[in-house]
Amino acid sequence: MINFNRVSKSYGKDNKALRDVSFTVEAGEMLFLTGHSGAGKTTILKLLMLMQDVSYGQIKVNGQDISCMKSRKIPAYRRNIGMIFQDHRLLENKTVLDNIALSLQIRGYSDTLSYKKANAALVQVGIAEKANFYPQELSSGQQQRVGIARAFVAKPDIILADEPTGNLDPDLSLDLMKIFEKLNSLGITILIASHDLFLIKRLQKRVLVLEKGELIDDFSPQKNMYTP
Amino acid sequence: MINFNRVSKSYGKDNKALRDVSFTVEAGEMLFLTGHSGAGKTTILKLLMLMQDVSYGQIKVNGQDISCMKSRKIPAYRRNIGMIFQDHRLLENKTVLDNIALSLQIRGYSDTLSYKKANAALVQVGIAEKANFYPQELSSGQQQRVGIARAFVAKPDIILADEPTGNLDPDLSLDLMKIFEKLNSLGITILIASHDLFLIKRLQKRVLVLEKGELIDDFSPQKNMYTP
Amino acid sequence: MKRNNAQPHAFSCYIRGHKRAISEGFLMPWQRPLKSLMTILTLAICFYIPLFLWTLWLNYDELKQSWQNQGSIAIFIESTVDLKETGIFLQEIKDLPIVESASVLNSDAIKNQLSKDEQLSQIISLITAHDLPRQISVSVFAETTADEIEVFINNLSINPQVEYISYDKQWLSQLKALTNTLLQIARISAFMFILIVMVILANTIANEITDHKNELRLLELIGASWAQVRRSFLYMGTFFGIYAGIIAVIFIAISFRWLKDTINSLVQNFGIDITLHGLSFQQIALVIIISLLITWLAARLSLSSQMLNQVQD
Amino acid sequence: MKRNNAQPHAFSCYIRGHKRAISEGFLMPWQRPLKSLMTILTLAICFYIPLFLWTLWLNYDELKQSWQNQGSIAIFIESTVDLKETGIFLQEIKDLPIVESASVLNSDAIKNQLSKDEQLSQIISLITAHDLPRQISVSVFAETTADEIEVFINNLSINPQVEYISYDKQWLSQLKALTNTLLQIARISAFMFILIVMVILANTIANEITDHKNELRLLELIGASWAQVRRSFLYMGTFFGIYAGIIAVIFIAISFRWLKDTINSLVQNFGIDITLHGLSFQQIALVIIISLLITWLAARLSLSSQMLNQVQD
Ligand SMILES: Nc1ncnc2c1ncn2[C@@H]1O[C@H](COP(=O)(O)OP(=O)(O)OP(=O)(O)O)[C@@H](O)[C@H]1O
Ligand SMILES: Nc1ncnc2c1ncn2[C@@H]1O[C@H](COP(=O)(O)OP(=O)(O)OP(=O)(O)O)[C@@H](O)[C@H]1O
Ligand SMILES: [Mg+2]
Ligand SMILES: [Mg+2]
Repeated sequence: MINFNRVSKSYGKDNKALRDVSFTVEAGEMLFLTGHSGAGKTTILKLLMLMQDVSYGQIKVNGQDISCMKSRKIPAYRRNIGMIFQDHRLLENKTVLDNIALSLQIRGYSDTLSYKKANAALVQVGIAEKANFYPQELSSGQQQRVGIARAFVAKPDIILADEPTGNLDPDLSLDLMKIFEKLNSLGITILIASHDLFLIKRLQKRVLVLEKGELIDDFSPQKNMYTP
Repeated sequence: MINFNRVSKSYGKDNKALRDVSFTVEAGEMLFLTGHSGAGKTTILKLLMLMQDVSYGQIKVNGQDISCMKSRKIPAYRRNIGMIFQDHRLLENKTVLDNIALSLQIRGYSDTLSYKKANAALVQVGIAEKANFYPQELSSGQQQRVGIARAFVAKPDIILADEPTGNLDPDLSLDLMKIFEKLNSLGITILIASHDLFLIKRLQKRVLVLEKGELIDDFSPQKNMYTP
Repeated sequence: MKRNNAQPHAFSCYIRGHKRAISEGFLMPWQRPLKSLMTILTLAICFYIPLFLWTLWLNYDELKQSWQNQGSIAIFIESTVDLKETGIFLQEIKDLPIVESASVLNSDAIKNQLSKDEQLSQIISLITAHDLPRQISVSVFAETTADEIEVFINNLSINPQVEYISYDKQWLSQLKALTNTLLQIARISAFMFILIVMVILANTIANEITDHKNELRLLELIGASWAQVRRSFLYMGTFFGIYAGIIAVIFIAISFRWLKDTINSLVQNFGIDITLHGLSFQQIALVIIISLLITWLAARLSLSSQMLNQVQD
Repeated sequence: MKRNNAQPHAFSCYIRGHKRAISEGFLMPWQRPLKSLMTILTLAICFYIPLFLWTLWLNYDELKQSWQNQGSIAIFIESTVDLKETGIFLQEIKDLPIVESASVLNSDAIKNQLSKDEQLSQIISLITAHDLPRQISVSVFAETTADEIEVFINNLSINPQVEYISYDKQWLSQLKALTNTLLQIARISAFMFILIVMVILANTIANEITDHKNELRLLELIGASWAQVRRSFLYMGTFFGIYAGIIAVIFIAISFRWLKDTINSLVQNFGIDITLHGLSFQQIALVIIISLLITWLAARLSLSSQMLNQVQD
């Protein structure tokens, strides 16, 4: 379903963020992307989100080469993906609930339905009592959870999560992983960039390991497990 | 040296971020502040940084009550503290090196000396090759390390670190902790807010545990260790 | 792979989106009221300046017509022509299409007219009365152009009954020169002001949009189409336009109130009879609609430039 | 607890800080060149408008003086006074401080003068020559006020040699009315424009500062004193002022170039002799210094309001 074919990404001349990365993710799979800081995890997610252009190589999603997608088709493509950003990216002038409901309103849902679903998502991530707060009135972990709720509330085909537990303690991280597993069981493909090895070990999923832009390992849960 | 005396902080009526928190940190101590997301870790650091006003109680630093500090004395007070922010807060229109040197320039150092020290700090955090990049061209973990370098480069009396390893992998986290321990050995007081239990366990330092704004535990390294 | 998403109907989505965008666009200026007030004032000023010039121009146009009337034509009749023939001739002149009124003056009336001038009256009183020729005084309609008057005079001057025709050529040419100058100045300032207004307006709206840059970017990333992204900003622009238009009209009213007394006293001194007119209701409505369209367009332009500028991240 | 920080000397710190602030303030506009260009243009326009009015006013002032001269005074001498006595009287008048020049006109000269008027010349040619009284024509200095002229005339009129004094009271009073009106309009527009300029200027500079809000906040947090924080922004404001002042002066030069031809053709029609003056070098320097001070002040004000607005976080 997601297919990277010898993808490279460079910023300027001597600054290669990805080198010749190839892998395939099947529909309905859930996997981790790990590697040291600056290895290129975020870059892979940004390429998938069309936030950056590929320098060399080809990315196919559902069989379609996304780098030659017409710009008027991009919004529809993005609506199939829910992304959790490493820096949260919430709208400051909207409440937490509005931020989550927005994701549904953009897809054309009525206000009533949007707010009902948004409320349910807030309950799931455990910050129901902050519904009418503004993002800057939340702690970082709470903001991160709003971002997570926004990504999954519309039940997209793919969820891209960039360090979704970076600001969360281990207990909460595990709770959230349970949500991801539940979403995965509905058939949603989930790609999580993370360096939380504790979490990765616990979940027993496929793990892609990046090192300085190169894909150095691909551990399947069936095969021997990734033990750093 | 740092003394919290029954400190409370509330935002609005029913939104208490800290309730009746009292503790003392001796000069030259290094300790962790932990707790679930939203427990009030960041709030404690913000109060110390005078980014927020105390609602009730008293905070003394070096014997001085900081809440009645004259506003023209605040800059000098802040120059004694190096803070690492959870959201990095780097200047977008300055390079990484400029961002770090700024901290010294403000204290009146010459440009030559500032850049020399800034370069040395960058080497210490392991991103010397990114010196002339702009912050938005870095990965989150790299940005976080710039923030760390900026905080310690001027060798302040106190370092407040808010989730300094939130975007870093375990190996890098341990490397950075070594830097903190070295700074601590110079006599710098270090307060680290973190929920990285792996790290806390490894470092064997005093740990303050917050829960919903209350200080529920205070483990000393001499006494029994904090095992979550 | 599709789940039971119950994708809603396209048309109701569209209506819903616009409803939301209107309420959002309306609320946006209130999020930072002081900043928005400044923006609206700046826009109002942008609209005020050309509007003020336009209103002055409308008033001047009226004034010009009343001035043109003042240059009356004097036809001196040959002394051989008797009173009856003069009467017939007068009637002929009165029948001409450009003539508004005409009348015969005798020498006493002429002296009377001359004595209205302070300096001349002294001289005239010192001159013993003397036979002056009979004279027909003609006023032409306001719409008459200087060229038409020229033709009229040329035709008359070949008439054997006419000894000489005097008309205030200088007055007309001065009026023409003045009008030309004002027109030229008005053109230059209109051009300058349109430039000015464009720069300030674009800058102001662009600033307003730049303030929401992250919002625009994020909306794009969560899958909003460009039409959806910009919709509420366009409505915001429109609301800014309406507010600014209303304030500009109020400014105009205030400044005309101020000018009125000053102009009136000036005009009395020159013996001209005009009153300054403000804007009519239709004109006010027109102004507000135009200001609304302008801000909408400016918002649209700076939104698309925002889209083009969008850096990758 | 102090480490070997080698805290530098206070004065060299101060100089160093200013040097850095100047270079930063200079570079800031170049970080977003298009946006800065818009800001500078807006500021330039703000300075241009009052500057244009001021320059026009300077020109009008000169014009007014030349106009005042045109109202000359005619003193008619009693017919009993002979030529020699008239000569002595003329000398007395010439010696008065307000009199610029005076000369005796005989009746032929008067008729000649009258015949310059097209309409009158016809009448005059039809009148048989007649004895007109002798007349002294007096011009007063440009600086003379209407009141001084009034006193001068009252004093003369009780002189037994004088039969009658005629002077163009109307011309002077019209000129006065016109000047008053223009002064009033200039006052109103100066007031309006200062308001306008203040609003737009404050808004523009405030926008520029708001763009750097996070930077200001961060500098405070890493321990910069408020003087250090705002220093480079004040220099930025100053540089904006210099650029805008220069552009405003260029605009003035361009628009005067344009106006010159138009005004010249108008002025020829009215027989007035003036030339339009642009700005002198000193005036240009003054303008740039003032614009620099204004933007510095505006930056200072919006910086302190920024400090007051700073929300806790
Ligand atoms: N806009 C950019 N311009 C230049 N270099 C960039 C840019 N964005 C990313 N890079 C570089 O690309 C490399 C990979 O960045 P990326 O953000 O993918 O790392 P990451 O694996 O997400 O790291 P982290 O765990 O720290 O978030 C880094 O070295 C970074 O400096
Ligand atoms: N400006 C604010 N207005 C209202 N409530 C706030 C504000 N800032 C913080 N809070 C609330 O105070 C509580 C404590 O926040 P704080 O940022 O200290 O948590 P934290 O321990 O740092 O959490 P995290 O690990 O997620 O960063 C949270 O419930 C948060 O919602
Ligand atoms: Mg990353
Ligand atoms: Mg926190």
